[in-house]
Amino acid sequence: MPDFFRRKPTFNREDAEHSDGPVVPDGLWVKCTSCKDLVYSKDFERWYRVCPKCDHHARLTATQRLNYLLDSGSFEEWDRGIVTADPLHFSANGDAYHEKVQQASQKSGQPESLVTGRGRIQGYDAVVAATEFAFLGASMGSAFGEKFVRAVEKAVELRLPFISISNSGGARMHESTFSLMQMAKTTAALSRLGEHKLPHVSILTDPCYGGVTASYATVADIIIAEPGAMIGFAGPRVIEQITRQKLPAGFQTAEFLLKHGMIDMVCRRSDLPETIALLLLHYADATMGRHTPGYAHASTGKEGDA
Amino acid sequence: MPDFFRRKPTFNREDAEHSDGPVVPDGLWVKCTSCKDLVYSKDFERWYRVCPKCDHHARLTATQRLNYLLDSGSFEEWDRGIVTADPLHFSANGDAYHEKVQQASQKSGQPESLVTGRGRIQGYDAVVAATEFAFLGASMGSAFGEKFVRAVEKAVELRLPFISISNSGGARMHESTFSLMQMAKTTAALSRLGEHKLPHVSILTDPCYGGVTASYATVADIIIAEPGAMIGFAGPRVIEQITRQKLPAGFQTAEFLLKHGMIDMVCRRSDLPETIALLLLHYADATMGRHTPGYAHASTGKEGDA
Amino acid sequence: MTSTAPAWERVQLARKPERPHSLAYINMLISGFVELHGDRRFSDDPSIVSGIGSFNGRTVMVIGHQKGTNTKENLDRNFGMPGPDGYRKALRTFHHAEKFGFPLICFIDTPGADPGLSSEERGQATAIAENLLALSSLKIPTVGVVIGEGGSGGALAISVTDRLLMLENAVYAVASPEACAAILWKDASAAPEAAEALKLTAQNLYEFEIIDEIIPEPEPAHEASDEAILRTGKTIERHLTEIESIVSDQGIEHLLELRYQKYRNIGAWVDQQEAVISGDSPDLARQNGQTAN
Amino acid sequence: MTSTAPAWERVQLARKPERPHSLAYINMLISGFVELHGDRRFSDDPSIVSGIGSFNGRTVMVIGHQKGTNTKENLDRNFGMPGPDGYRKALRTFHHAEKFGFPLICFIDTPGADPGLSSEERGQATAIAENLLALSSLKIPTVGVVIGEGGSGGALAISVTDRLLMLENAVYAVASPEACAAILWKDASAAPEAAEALKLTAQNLYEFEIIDEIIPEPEPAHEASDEAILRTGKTIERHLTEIESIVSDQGIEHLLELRYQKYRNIGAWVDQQEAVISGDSPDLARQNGQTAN
Ligand SMILES: [Zn+2]
Ligand SMILES: [Zn+2]
Repeated sequence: MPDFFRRKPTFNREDAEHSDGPVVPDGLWVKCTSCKDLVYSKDFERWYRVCPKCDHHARLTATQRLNYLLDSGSFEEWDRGIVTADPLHFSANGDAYHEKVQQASQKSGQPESLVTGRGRIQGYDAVVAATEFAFLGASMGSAFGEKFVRAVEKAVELRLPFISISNSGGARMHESTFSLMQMAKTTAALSRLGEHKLPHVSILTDPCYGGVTASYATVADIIIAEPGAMIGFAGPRVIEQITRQKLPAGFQTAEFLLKHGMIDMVCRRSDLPETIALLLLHYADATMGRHTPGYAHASTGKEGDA
Repeated sequence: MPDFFRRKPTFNREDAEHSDGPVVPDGLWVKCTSCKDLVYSKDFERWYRVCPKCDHHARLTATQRLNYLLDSGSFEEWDRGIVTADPLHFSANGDAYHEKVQQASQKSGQPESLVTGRGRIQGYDAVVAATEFAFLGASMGSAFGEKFVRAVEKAVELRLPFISISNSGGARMHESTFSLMQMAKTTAALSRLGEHKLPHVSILTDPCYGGVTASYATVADIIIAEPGAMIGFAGPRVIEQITRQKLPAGFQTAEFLLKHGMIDMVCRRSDLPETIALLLLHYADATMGRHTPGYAHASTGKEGDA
Repeated sequence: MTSTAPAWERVQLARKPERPHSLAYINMLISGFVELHGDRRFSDDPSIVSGIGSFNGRTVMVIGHQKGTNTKENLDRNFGMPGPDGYRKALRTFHHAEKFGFPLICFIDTPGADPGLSSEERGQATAIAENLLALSSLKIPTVGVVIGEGGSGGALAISVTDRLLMLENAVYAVASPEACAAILWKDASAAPEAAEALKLTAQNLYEFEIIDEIIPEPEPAHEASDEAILRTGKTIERHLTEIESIVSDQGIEHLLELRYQKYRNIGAWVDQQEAVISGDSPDLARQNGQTAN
Repeated sequence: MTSTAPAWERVQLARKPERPHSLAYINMLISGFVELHGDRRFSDDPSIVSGIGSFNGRTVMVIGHQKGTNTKENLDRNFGMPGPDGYRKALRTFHHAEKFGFPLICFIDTPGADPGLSSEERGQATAIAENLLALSSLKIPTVGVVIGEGGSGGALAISVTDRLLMLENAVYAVASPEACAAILWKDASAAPEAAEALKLTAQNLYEFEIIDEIIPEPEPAHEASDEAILRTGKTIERHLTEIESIVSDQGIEHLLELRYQKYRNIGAWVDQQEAVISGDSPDLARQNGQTAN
């Protein structure tokens, strides 16, 4: 085996405390939301917010996600200025959508529920899109869709692979059919990506439902899920309510989806960068337009500027 | 609705008595193999060898099949001289394959288990291939494969739709891997047919198993089965023997396959010519290379000589 | 029925069991229709009908959600809510139509995709997503008509077409008013208000440029079924002829580019950094006609 | 092992549980292998492994039947007998490889396709047939290697490749000797005679020009696993390089034409009407080298 398949990960954790996750100053303890055990915060961080006792993968913010996944300092964010325009002037029960957006923005520190840009994963250039669950449950509205499509189109322009990291409650009801149509819009963009022989690697994290699962997130060359992530079309409560069916244990977990053939693999968070980098190495043959032998070629793919 | 969708079928029964089926002189009775009732032989013939009491569709010989399906006098047979060459010099337990072939030929009146040629179905020209079950269970050997592929290639050359009517016990063991490879050979030919936008309509009749079901017969644009026909990959006895599973009632019937999404429709024998003719009318848009409006165009498709 | 009828009234009309469903349209508009069954994988889903036939002289393939007109039929048809097998039957039809160059006509009429356990097991989300992908690059003319309820992703999975038409009393939204009310009003009985807020009428969606034409219902389709269907047929014909002209004049790749731009341009957003109304063209700016906060 | 060993002995060798199975080949020959799972329809079938990796510096996709080396593994892997989900996983891999232009390598090692009730329900025959169709027109170089048992349609479904190689002690036939004996000898214990009659050895199939090369086993693969695997790797490389040259010199369409002719020409028949040895070319006549009765 060539050595470089075993290159050590070089994660960047320096920006982790800028995230809006549970802030855990050095030396304190945090409580795992799954096993309820107390975990030493430094361990929690060292293990990428995965509980060392029960392996629970806690949710990450978009910022945390990109910090863990991308090489230090490699991320260049795009289209941060794109925000929703409230096309329906939506208001429910006195709650105006535009106010909810403002609150979500303040709470999450993000102007929208998707962060897009370009970065490097273990040396491999890629376009990345990561959802921000703290922003209205990472629901897919117009701004989400527009940012997503621009990122895909930019990947085509730059001939770079496309990596999406998703969790989401689904559609953004406040934008109604505008939101629904983002499913078509994001998927159509990926169709173009594929025509250019550029791969889409989709990473599904907890929880991933509705319009996102039923569009771009499952239209991928490789689908990877984090352990225990809940993934589906309809949520378990909706299913139970409507059908009165008793749902089996483990229903809609990543492991359930693997068994039912819907995803390529379940991958622990700590193994993600290395796994993605390995895939990008393999796809470099296609990305770089070369189908002939030669690792030398493939390794220049890391620059991604063909 | 245009009138000609309702043109009356004009079946040709004149050659029926040349078949090797149960010969039933005028005025006699035959016993239905399914409901055991006695049926007046003229009725049996009038109903295309379908029992008027229980709707059992009795097996037909290739000749009977073509006589019922094709317009009178329209059939032109091809490649009748192609017969197996016994590539393995196969003999089992003292029974030489070449002797079995001779017996089968005498018994069935056919030199091989597939009859191919060109004919008209309610005025629509088509290439047809029909299996002869009385010839070694219509197993697929080298001669079968060669005749099938020649017919498909001829359909491409003549720009005609391709209709196959199959029943089969599966592979012809006496030709071993030669037989197996006919699955690849026949399917590859159909791939070419499709590239030329010519349709393959596959008609599955009782019983249809093994290599035939797992190759050309299910590689079709439209799959039609006769009522009650038994269709599958492994035979019920094999399944019960190997897996010790109890098979449900109706397992592997045409109706079972319809429910499980494997075929487009179950069609009574008497409705087959009209159904196929209607499909051929629809496909004439593609067959004739015209995707623009105009019944006038489509109806010239009946000549099939574009 | 005036164009100012409240949204909730439209929802009620769109759901009327007597309203013509897909097979009524097919039977009247498609000559020599042959229904084709099955997904070649698991089952034949009766909540989706699909087949081949002749529409005004040209061969087309047709797909439609199929609701029942009574309880028994609705149980048989799963209330027009397809499972993954239904979407895969549709997918097979897409590719069949593309192989032979037949235009595709889709009738949309569903409360949504089936939300059951077994649908999840067999990949409901994946099935819908694969259809969206396939439709976006299908090299044939495609026309969709929302004839009744356009419910969420379950409707979208057969509606991403070159032209999307809508009957006057049809509705199309991301969620049912009841579901929306339950979530955002915490009270399902607020459905009428939710219906209004969701802007789900044909008039709304035409103004948003999400649909291409409204097919008028001088009388509601459940009271004047034949007229509604024939009117729909004429409207489909006009759009199909236009699309066919585009293909013959400018090639199928141009049609695919137009289809891409059609969905690419749906959305209402602003670019705060540029501090201008967003959009790539004056047309688009109108569509995304919102000012920055 | 001499090339004249009786067929039945080969069958026993081909089935040895200690004989290297697909994953052994993959682990030794494919760098950075990433296994990919699932058919995106129903399940992940463990009797087929599939994935992406690097073979001598080029990215390839690999599919193999996977048998176990002990009873527990064999139960987990269903004895290497795929159901429709396994063949659909392979189909997905075919298309994945084609999309990106990666060559495809298939390791064949199965007693046959799974003969169970649920496999029939989900369309075992259809799944195999669709794979044959896909392989016949896949626009990438494809190489198959029969490493152990090549059992019937279940083996064929991943073996219709540009080059079909076979290990010296592998076997490939239309049915297992036991099944053949039970049917034609009416006695399963006649399997050794059936094995002989089926002409299922690599030597037989090379003479019939059904396979392209025999990979020698100076010692049986179960006793010299690494050597057999490395030798196999070298043989695959040589054929793959040849195919890649064909593609770069004459284009992928030429490769597809060669593949078509390869399978088109398999068969032993005579045309009695022409009363000559059949075949379209002198080459073919040699292949179909039988005289008319
Ligand atoms: Zn824990
Ligand atoms: Zn009867």
